[in-house]
Amino acid sequence: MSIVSITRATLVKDLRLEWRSKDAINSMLFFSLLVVVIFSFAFDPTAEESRRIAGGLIWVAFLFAAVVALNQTWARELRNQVMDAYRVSPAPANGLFLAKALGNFIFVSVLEALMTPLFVIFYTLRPLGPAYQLVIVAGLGTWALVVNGTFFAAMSLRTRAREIMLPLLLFPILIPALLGMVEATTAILTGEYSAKFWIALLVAYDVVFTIGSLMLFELVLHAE
Amino acid sequence: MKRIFPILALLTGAFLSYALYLALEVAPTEQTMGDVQRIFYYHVPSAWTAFLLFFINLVASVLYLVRRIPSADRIANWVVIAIGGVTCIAAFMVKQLPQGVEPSSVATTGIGIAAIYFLIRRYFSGDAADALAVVSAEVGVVFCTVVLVTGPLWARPVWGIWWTWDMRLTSTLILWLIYVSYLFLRRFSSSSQTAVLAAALAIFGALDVPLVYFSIWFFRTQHPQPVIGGGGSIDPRMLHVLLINWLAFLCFAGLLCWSRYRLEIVRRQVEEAQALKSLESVR
Amino acid sequence: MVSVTGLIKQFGRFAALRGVTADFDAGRIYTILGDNGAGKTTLLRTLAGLSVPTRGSVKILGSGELRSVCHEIGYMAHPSLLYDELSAMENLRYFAQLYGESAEPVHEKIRGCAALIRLVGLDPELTRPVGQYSQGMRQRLSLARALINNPKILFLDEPFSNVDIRSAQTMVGLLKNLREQGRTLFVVTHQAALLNGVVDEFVNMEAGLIVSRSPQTVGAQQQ
Amino acid sequence: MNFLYAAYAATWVIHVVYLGTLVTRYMRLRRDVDELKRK
Repeated sequence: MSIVSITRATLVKDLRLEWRSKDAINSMLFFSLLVVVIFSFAFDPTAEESRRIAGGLIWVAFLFAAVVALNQTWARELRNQVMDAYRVSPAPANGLFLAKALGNFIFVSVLEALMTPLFVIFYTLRPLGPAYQLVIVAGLGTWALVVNGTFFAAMSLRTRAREIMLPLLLFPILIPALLGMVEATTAILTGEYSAKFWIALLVAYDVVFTIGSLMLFELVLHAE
Repeated sequence: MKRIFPILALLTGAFLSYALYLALEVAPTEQTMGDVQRIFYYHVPSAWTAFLLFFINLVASVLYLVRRIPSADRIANWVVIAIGGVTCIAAFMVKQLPQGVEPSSVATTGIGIAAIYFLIRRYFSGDAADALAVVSAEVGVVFCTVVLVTGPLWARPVWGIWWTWDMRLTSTLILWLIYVSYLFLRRFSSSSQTAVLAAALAIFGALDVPLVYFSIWFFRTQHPQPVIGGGGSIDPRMLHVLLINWLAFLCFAGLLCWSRYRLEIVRRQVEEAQALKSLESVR
Repeated sequence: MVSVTGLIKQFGRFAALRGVTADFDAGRIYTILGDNGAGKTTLLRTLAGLSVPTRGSVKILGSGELRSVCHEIGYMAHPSLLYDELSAMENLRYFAQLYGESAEPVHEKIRGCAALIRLVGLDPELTRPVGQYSQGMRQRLSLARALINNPKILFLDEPFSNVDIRSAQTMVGLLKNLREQGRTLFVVTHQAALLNGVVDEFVNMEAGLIVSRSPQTVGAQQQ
Repeated sequence: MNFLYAAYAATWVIHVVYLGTLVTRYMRLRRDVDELKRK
């Protein structure tokens, strides 16, 4: 009953559930579209200037959409108290965590895949620096967002004001990663300096908090 | 027990007044900044006290979690001893320490970390460690607020700006945000295992600190801005006043923590008594 | 089989359990009765290892470490603990995987789930999502889910509430067979009448304490 | 110059406000304990 098989089974089940009733993904896609449009209205710089602030803008928009998605992480488990069925079984808690984190990673990546071209269109962005690094930064950044998001979503289940607690807990801890994402993206877009350090920081952040989550998730899951 | 408290309160009050007098009158006026530099004697000791309190919160949280599993408890002891030992050895081995940092201070920090850990482990068992975590977080946030208020008040007259993404000030702000969210979690928690959740968040907060430090440090090298208080050596008389003030602040913080701790213990007893509708647990 | 000593469960100023000490033997059906807020559900969840007691200890099958015996525990509650969008078979196959790669190959496991579904009187081939089942059907499927790993102990929290009579009677019949097979069952319910003639012992709770235990000689019911 | 006094004053205002919350919490607690003792 290895973690890998449990994670795979849970992830497959989650994806099938998502595929069956696409209402979650559709509503989130439309929400992301709204976020991009609103951001484009709020900030309408000239092409030259846009490269400098686009990094911050894109990542805050992603963060906005991701938090709304992360709040839905455990919605299905809560609807019929299915979480108890998992907690009673001998399946390891980390299996559930990894499956949910990976599920969220896919979910948020799909949102980003929709939002990015829209940003490019609205801001006529053309990265001067090495564009392939943008994908690395996006992957690392999204994982940092998702691994902590899933952990704190589980933690906020145990509180009264569930929807507001997740961002309250997540954002302070996320600041270094957010700084890393924004600075790396700006570095690549403007091509003025290399994003190597920020990518290294994101890797360190991902490693530290993935290990931290795997060690502490069981305590949080069973903290009733 | 109750009689000592007023005496200590008076003593601390006297000590604080003496420290205030030193800061305002005795300490030499700084040439470039003038008298406004005296904010330094309140800004820096408050920051050190806040960081110490947050560290105590971390230790209490780790102890609360680790004590529940005997094997984890033993591992944690060895880890702390290792941290203490390595820091001492590194202090004297590492050739170029960051400027203005002597090996002796690094070594004492290493020993200090281990000492605090084992002291708290010795005197605060299970639930008491959790109460200590609440207390140190709350009082820590109060001192951190002082730092975040006095910082801009100092930066405005000297550099003409209210806020600067200076490394120390920014990491203090982020620590403040983390521990305010910690207090929110404790307040909104509807689970009977709040202590476990809070301890997990405290550990996440601690994991975050080094990352905050490195990200702000590199952020600074790319966007250079004035540094609060400046580095470089410091006039010995100023240092003397600074340490006196820090000691006074530590006594004051100790007093605050002690009374908040008493309050927390009695609050928990009252809660338990109300829950079990019986009196024998209220001392 | 199951023993608890000095169980206290405190939620801030309210205590759901205020010092419960009891022993339960194998092969019996215990029905836990009491009005709302008496702590029935909290006691059941604490026994099942879902809720950590503030003080006191729980021993199941002689072990205090509940995680090491949880493969012997089945849990069912008023909510269905099933995914509404999945069919009966998909639900059970997923939960069966949680109980691990037992030696038997995949098709064995599928037959196991199908047998369980038939046992509770449902059709395994039914592809309708569980969300469209009636409450009675859903509760029976939930009972099937609780039986997946052939557990020795079953915790049932309000299994019959707003369930049609026919489904309830099927479930009671099942519980009787399970008891015959030597399993221990704990049923929290308000409809004690349904279990007449089947229950071995009524456990009455009030304000977080067990106030009385009335063993039933099967057949002779005082109530 | 008044920034200096403003900073010192702000420090003590924050501490006094916190002490105030401690005192009010202690009073409320005293009342709860007396209530319990009476019951």
